Amino acid sequence: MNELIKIVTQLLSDKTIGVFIGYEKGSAGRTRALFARNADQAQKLICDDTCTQNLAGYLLKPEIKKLGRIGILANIPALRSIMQLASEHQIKDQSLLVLTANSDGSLTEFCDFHSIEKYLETSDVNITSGEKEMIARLESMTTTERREFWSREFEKCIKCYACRAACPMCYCHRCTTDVNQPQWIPVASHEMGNLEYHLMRAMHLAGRCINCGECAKACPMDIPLNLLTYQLIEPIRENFGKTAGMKADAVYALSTFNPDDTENFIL
Amino acid sequence: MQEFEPKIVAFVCNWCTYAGADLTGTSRIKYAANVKIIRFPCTGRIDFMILMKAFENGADGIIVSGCHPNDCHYSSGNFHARRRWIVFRNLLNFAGIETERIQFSWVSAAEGLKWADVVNNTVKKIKELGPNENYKKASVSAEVNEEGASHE
Amino acid sequence: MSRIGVFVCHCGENISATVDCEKVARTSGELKGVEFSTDFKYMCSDPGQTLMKNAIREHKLDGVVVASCSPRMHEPTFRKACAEAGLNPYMCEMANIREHCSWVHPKGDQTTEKAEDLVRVLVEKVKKNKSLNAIKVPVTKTAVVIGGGIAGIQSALDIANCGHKVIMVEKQPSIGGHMSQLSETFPTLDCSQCILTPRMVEVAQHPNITLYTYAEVVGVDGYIGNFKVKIRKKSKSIDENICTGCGLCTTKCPQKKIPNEFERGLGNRTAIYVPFPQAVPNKPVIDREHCTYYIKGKCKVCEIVCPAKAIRFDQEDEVIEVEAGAIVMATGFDVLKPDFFPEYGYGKYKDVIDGLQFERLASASGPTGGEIRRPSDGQVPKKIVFVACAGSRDPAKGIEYCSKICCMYTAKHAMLYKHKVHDGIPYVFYMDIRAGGKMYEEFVRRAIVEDETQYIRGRVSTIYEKNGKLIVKGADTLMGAQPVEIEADMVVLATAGVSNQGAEELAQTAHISYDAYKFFAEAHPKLKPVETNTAGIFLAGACQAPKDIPESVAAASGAAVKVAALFSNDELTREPLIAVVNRQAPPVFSSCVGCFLCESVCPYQAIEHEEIKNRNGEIIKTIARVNDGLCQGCGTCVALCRTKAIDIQGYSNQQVYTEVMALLND
Amino acid sequence: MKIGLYPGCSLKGGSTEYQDSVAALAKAFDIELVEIPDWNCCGATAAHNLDRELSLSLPARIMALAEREGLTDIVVPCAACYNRLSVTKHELAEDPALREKISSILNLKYEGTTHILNIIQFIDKFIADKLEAKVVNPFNYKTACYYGCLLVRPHSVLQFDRVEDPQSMDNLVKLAGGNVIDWAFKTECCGAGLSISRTDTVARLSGKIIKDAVDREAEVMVVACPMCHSNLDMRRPQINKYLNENIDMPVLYISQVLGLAIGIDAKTLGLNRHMTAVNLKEKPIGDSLAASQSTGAETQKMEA
Repeated sequence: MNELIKIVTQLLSDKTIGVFIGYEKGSAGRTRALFARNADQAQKLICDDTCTQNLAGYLLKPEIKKLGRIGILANIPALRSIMQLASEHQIKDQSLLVLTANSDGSLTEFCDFHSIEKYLETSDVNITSGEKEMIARLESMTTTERREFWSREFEKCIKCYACRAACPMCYCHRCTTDVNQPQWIPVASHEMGNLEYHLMRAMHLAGRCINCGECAKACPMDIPLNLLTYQLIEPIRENFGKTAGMKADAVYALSTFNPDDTENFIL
Repeated sequence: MQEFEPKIVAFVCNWCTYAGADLTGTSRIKYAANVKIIRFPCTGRIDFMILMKAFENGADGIIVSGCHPNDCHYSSGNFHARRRWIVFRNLLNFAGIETERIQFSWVSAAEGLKWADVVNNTVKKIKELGPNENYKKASVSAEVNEEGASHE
Repeated sequence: MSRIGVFVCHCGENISATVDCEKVARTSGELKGVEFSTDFKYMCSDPGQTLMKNAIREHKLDGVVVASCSPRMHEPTFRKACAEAGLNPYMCEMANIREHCSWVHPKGDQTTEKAEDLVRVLVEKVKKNKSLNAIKVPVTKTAVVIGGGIAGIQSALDIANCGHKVIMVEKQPSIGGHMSQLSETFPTLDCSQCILTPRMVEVAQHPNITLYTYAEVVGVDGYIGNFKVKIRKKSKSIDENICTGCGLCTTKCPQKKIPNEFERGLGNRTAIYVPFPQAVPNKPVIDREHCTYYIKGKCKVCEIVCPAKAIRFDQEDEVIEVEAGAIVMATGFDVLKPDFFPEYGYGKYKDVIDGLQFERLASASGPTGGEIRRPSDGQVPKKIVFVACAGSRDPAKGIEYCSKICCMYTAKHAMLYKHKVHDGIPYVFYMDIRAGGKMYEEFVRRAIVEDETQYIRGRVSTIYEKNGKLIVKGADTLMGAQPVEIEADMVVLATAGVSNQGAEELAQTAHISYDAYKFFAEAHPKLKPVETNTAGIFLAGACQAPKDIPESVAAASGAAVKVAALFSNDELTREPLIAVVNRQAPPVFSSCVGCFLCESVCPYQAIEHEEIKNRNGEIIKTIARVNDGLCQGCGTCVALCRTKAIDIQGYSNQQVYTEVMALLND
Repeated sequence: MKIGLYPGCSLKGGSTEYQDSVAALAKAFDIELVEIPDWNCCGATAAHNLDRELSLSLPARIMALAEREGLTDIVVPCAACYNRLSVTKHELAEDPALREKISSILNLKYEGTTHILNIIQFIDKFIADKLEAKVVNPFNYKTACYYGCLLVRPHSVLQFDRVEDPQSMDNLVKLAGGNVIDWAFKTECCGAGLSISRTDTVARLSGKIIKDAVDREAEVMVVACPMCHSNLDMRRPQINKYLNENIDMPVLYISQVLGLAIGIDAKTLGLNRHMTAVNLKEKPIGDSLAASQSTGAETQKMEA
């Protein structure tokens, strides 16, 4: 922990970076994101197992970007977010200073994408067994039961778009939800609008979701909407051999094809 | 009671299936009148959101059809479309939406007979499935809410 | 408020027999925004079109829906009529109530209702149509011709004679291709070199032609009218501008035992060499693989003897980029390696040779000075067996197709042999004799009747050497499949014509399609035989399929005409049905976020990066831009774009959305 | 290692020396050959000319029995049996309905999971890589490898070796130190099943084969088929009469050649059972090395 503060203080003092995104103590015993711009602010940095938020979501925010070169304390989901964002031309190689806390408390500094790729090769990037179980339970239901399950869940949605705001991959300046010529997604948070919003979100994240779960954590109505995108991870890996957020120069699963892709539903 | 006549929208590519359906016509092969075609340049152009819109607006079934693999006028649009459909069907199924209501097919410009078969079989299948109640229910509530909110 | 006109066609009775056309016209007239509607017996007829044009003018229509046949049939007709009446042609749409309605459903209310639905959908679509203008693309009036065989030569000369610039790229040190290897040509038996060499010289001297030999195309970017072609000029190790072509170096080079490719291994050459005496350009190159200096680091005999001091051992490959409006592929063919037939003993027995080797033996400029002498001992063979279809039409071991030229050249070989060795006996094993072509059948008859060639219909099973003879075992299927054994002195295999080595890579480089045999694919097998699917790239000669000389030349001239037609205008126009990335006012500039996931989805590499800069030249944002010369309008990017920043003209999001709405909400 | 063995009638009758030599060879390499219990006739040359279902049922039963025994690799030394079993396996793999039908005729489940190996494939798969180390008496004779028709045809079914100019047996003989000759009659017809009914035809056809080998100075001929062997060996008097010569070149099975090379005695290999006496003169080892090296060099040159 002291090690982290020492490094970040040094980085900020010698202007290697303009801002460091890390964690500090928040209210009610929780942690919250810290944007340290000077040595004083850096003293508040903490690094322990309460620090689980995927901070990569802040990387593309204009308010942060204008503060200069960014340093970030990245956990595995954040590292994967960085890889995915790089593959989508949103982050340039060596533009970030990335620190990662290893399980033994030591820090690893990454100066380029290649070293992050290497690091991720040996990291566990799977969804948790609990999440797997949830998906399996839903998959074992009948179509009608599943429809009713999601109907109940989506009914609760208040279209606050917290999920969108929390997602590191939802960085569009204008979301399709906000397009009104034509009005693709009904504005009001009635059942149809909610269903279509969530289906659209899931499709737009298919093959891009790096399973950090920030969307579900952000949801004030506790909708398990991360499952929608998590469920697509395995089929995409199986059918197209692609996993999001592993390589900075990866080609998006839905931007390419294999003439031998197989399906069983086209007449 | 009157027999249920499903509303079915067909999204087809201009080069293969649209031409194939033209051939069905020139060959005077008869098929059910429930299906109406909307022309796209390529299956690659067909957005999954337009399928959602069709369901939302009361389609009981959807046909998506284009050139066979390797026959795409644009060389690979159908390959991209195929990937998209593999994923989209997965998602729909997981969300509890009947994927049987969407019939995907490859119909070439020479397959006039196949087009008639695809249409007739889809109409038959959708008749068996009945009206798309799930969506209709949701749409009704949508209409009430959307009153006056429609843009032009 | 729209002012749309709806024109319902009866198509004689083709539509009106099952659809109530008057009713369709009446109900569509009641639709919001429809100003005028009518029905007519034949909308596509002259009076029909006049009716439409008058209505457009009279009612100041801003959109037209023609409810008739398939747009694939008459869309151009009606769009043209609209344009003539002063309405933007892209404001005209067609409702297909014939192929998709009247012809496939019985007479009745349901059919009429469907027609009404279809009209309503298109009326709503037209409301969202936008006036579009044809796209104009500038044309660089230079053609790159890849390959300097007879097809490339013909194409280049034809284009150059039309007054356009041509850049010819040939990978060998000389142009001339396979034709320069041939002895005499069927069916006239005139000397190949005699008719070809003047053409080669013409290429070299033509003011409009730039010739790069010993060079390869390594990159093709851009699009019709505006290609950028990268050419690697391999180092020749000589300064071409100084070299006088005296040839002294080639006589002094100590490496004299290199199998000569031009002679198909039947003769030798030196390491610094001119492939053949009539080569164009007639200046040597150093084959670095065999040159003593490059292998051992010393020798330089050529440098010492060169009176012009033209040798450049340190010369390096050079890659240049040229701009071109069109490309002609004329890369020719190759012959199947005969190792498909171990039982024929090619490579094992010196006197089993292939057709091109026989051409060299028969050629007056060949290794034997035109005398037919067998490679093993230089004896004049008294019996030669020619095996046609050695690999062609053989799905089990060779290739499935007919190589087309072998029947004719085999007959020619038999004749040439007989003309040179009067007491010799030529035998030909064949499957069928395919001699379609002007004077071709007569030619084969001459080989059989006048020159007494023994044609045996059947395949050869094996060839082996015994007591200095080649025993050819086969069957005569016209004699009850009777086994035949011939003790031959030499065997000539008419090996199949196959695509050139590297054809696949070149096709990928140029972004053109190729078939299962790696021959380049034409855009249409009948109606577009010299075009490829990539606009601006044309095919000439045997790179497309095996072709004989007249066919190659005809195709080459065909390709040249296509190029000349393309170059006849300063700009070319294209349909504007292409994708566009939206632009908005600052600070957003575009809803495109520059994720470029659309980049790899585009089959035409039409997505470019556009940098938006501020006044100081700093990049504010990088967004996608669609190159309107490359985009073909498939719309795959549109469906992929998450933010709906890309849209496609003619099938826009607004249009298709409206169509669905109109169709389902009646 | 347990490998199934289908001997067929020849190996139990006229060609017991083939069976003996295969068994001896397998034993030398610690391979346990398990004869398929209750095996039946493969249909040989007759069945497929008479009745398709019969011609498929007979081999299918053999393979089904092997499946039941849990045998996966089946060595079939007789080339004719190998051909029938392979063709059956191929046809039933192509046509599931037919497979069902044959299963029901047999009243035995036939899955088609066994690998059918001819003698060369068997040696290649289980012995070849250990062979060279065991060679004690290099087979240093000028050898003509004769394949006949059944080992390599139809190529689309068997997918074994080059159909007109096979090499696999040559390669094995080379491993055993042999000096193989390049000759023209490797797959010419020996007369096959006319062995008994038309000895004159056999004499003519087999005669050409023997003659070409001898003309190219072969000292011994090697085969992998009992029928070829009987034509080339047993019909030698008729052949000699036809050729009007007295050729005493012996004809050996490939299993005998390899057996000799690794030091198995002639009697165990059944060399005494041949009609044309096997009188191979001993040669100094140096000869063979030089010979095999020179052939190796030639082959390389050819390939280059």
